[in-house]
Amino acid sequence: MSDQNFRQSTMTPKYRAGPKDDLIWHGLDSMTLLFHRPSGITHMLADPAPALLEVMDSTLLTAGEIATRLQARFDVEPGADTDDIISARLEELAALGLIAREAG
Amino acid sequence: MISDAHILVRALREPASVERLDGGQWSELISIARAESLIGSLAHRLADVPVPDRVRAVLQDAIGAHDLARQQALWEADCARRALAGYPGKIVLMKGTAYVAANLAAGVGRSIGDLDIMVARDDLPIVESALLDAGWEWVKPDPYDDRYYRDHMHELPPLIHRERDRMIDVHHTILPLTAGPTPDAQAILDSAIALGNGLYVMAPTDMVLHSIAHLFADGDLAGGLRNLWDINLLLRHFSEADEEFWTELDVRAKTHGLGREKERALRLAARLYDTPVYRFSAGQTEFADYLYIRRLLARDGYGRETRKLIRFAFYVRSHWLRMPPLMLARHLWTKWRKGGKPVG
Amino acid sequence: MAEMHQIRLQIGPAAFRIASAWRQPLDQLAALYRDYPAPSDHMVDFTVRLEPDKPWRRYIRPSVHIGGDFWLPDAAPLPLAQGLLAAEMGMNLQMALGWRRHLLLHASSVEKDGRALIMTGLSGSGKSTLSAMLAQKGWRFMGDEFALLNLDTGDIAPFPRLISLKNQAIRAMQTVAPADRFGPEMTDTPKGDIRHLVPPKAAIDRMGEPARPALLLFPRFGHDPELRDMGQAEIFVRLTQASTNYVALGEAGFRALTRFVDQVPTRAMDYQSIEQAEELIESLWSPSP
Amino acid sequence: MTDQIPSEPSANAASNQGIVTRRRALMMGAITASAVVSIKPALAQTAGSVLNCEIPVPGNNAAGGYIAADGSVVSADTPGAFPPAGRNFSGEEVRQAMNGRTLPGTSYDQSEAYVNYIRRLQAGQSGFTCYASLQMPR
Repeated sequence: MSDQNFRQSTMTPKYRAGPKDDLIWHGLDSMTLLFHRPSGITHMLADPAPALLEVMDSTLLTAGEIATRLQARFDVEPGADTDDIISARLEELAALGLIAREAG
Repeated sequence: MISDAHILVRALREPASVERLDGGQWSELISIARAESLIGSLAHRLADVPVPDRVRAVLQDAIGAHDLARQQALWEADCARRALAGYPGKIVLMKGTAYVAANLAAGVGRSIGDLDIMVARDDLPIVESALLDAGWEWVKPDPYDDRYYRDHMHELPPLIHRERDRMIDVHHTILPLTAGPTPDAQAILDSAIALGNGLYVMAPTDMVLHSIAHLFADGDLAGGLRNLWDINLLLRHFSEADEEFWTELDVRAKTHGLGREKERALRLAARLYDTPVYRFSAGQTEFADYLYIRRLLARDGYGRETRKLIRFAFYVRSHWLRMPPLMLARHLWTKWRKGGKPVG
Repeated sequence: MAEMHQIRLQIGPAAFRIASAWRQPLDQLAALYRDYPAPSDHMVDFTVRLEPDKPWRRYIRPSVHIGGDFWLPDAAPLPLAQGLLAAEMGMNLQMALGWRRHLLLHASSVEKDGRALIMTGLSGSGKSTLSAMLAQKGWRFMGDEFALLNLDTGDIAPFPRLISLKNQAIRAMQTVAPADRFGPEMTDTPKGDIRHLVPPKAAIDRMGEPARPALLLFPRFGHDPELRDMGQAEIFVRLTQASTNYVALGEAGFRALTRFVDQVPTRAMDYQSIEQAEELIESLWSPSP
Repeated sequence: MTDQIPSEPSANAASNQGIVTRRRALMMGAITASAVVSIKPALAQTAGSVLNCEIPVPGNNAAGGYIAADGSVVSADTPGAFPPAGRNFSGEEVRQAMNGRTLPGTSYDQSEAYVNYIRRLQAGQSGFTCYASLQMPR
């Protein structure tokens, strides 16, 4: 994670998912495979990345709003840095082009 | 054994001509088409022609490979768009990526390697730093090459993405700064056409003239048959869409100082691919046209490069074109002193 | 332009034209591939070129550059005495970079009862020798280099090119295979000593017959005999790295490989001798379904 | 707490509807622990296993350059830099050098510098495919 990403994340960027049809999911025993049609790239995802993609849609949301959706659907491991982790994961997914990011 | 690439040119021009080929000739045609990076274009051209089963399978493989190349090229362009989201200027896609992004026939089955984009020269530093921030890195560690690029070339030294292993060439004009003609880069940016996703492609006349500049000025006519095939398809498409096209092309060629190159490209395209060019735009046939055609077809039925002498002559000439004599001597000297063979 | 000699070969579903500046490698190929059918109507999928590295290298200390329709940078030339190896490498390279009609796995495979055992692993795992040995013990040899996974049916197609024996495996196979099926011994190649072995006649006669994948093994030679379960994520990643065209096949490759990982039982297998390997394989090889 | 993941294999594993929506525990991981691995083409293995390969030091794009101790390409007058290697090194020689042997015909420091150069190779440079093939586990 570069300094720049942290700097950007303080400007409350918003994120949204691409079309659901862009993604082909396949569960393995310990991880989740994701084939991303627009890039032709296969990604292997560990928690909580698949859950993030699951709760997102075409609505632009802040990391905080996504965290709320996540907590509504999952028992999120309690911890003070949950929001930071979600921001970091969203930046990671955005850098791979799996979700869209717009500066706040 | 086939001794030149004419069989490929004829297959592209008249697909029905392949119906007479025997098994050995098919193997030769396929090797030549692969060597000239035209196998994907050939596969699409022959889609409706009856061909033997094994040939159909080979052509289908080529179509599959180029579908993937097309998808990857569009994705790479999108990655660049996202990396440059904060950049207010125009980002103009070039060459193969532009043809597929604009849905042109020239993009169908075309092989696409690096991503080529053009931006305003003054903006190079901010574009460069945005790309470096987004995961691209320099390919060449060599300071001589780096300075050479920055001082004399029409592009930044190539960058490669550290995760995706894909190269990007960032241009600020369409010819090296040292080449004879000095195209009007600002005019190209001004007339560039928005694609709707934040990226641009060149206006029709500029797109054709860039393809022509690329054919003659970049390298030693390597890949020339493919570049000329692009030009053929672009000319056919734009001249059918707009009856003023030939006039506009002539005017624009003058703006960019590419009048002679345009005339020669039109003659070569008409000669090899039967392009219906407007006769008065193509100038007079010259003896050199014959040498160009000999060079373009220099490939045998095993896919080997042939006619070494004429190839070498074009290689030297390509450097001559790109650099004034004194600089050429310095360039070759530096390269020679470093013990390497001269590299394009 | 200097003349070239040429020969055409059909191996499994793929046909090759090998063009060479020298006769010698082609004569060797012709002898070793004598039982294989010729491609129909001279039609081929790929051309391999064996050319002098530099023009004078045709005659003086001749060295063979491997070229062809598909090629890779960084290839080192081989001495003419290893021209046969160059031809085999050239054909493998065409498959690795150009073939799209199957998902290619760097794996050996053998068949029994219509079902295929696939063995993958890096060089030194013994996958090639294992397949050659099993072929002498009632299994049908399908290939020692590439297993071709059909994108639609999920079957494995044979690609039974010459078996490439290395170092100690040469001696071991000489005790069980007929002497007239061995190629010339090539010493000091980049991969050590190499000698090619023509696959058993049945493997060649039935090279058009696919088989259903029934077991995938990751063999490892030189450790106490043991079978281990592997996680699906590890299996998937290792197979993508064992495939030369997984990424190039895009969605079709993803669908074929995920189905393969879902359906084919997989184990890591350590062994120190062919007998141990056979025993372990028998313990896993269930009777026909 | 379980290790389950949202899209664990469902009855129809190949289907696009494999995402399980029941409420369950979610592992969050650490901020710095990347949650995505992308599959890259296995060109490296192709080069290593179907072809023998070699690495020029330096490559064509920097031909004639000297090699500093850290592996960067520098001009000939740089103190402490080594001249270009007179020959290409085979994949096997480089692999052994990375395991502590010196490259043939080089001093210890020279070999270190060359190996550092090779480690810095990137896709697109001569020798990269060969070097990448050495990175594959054996």
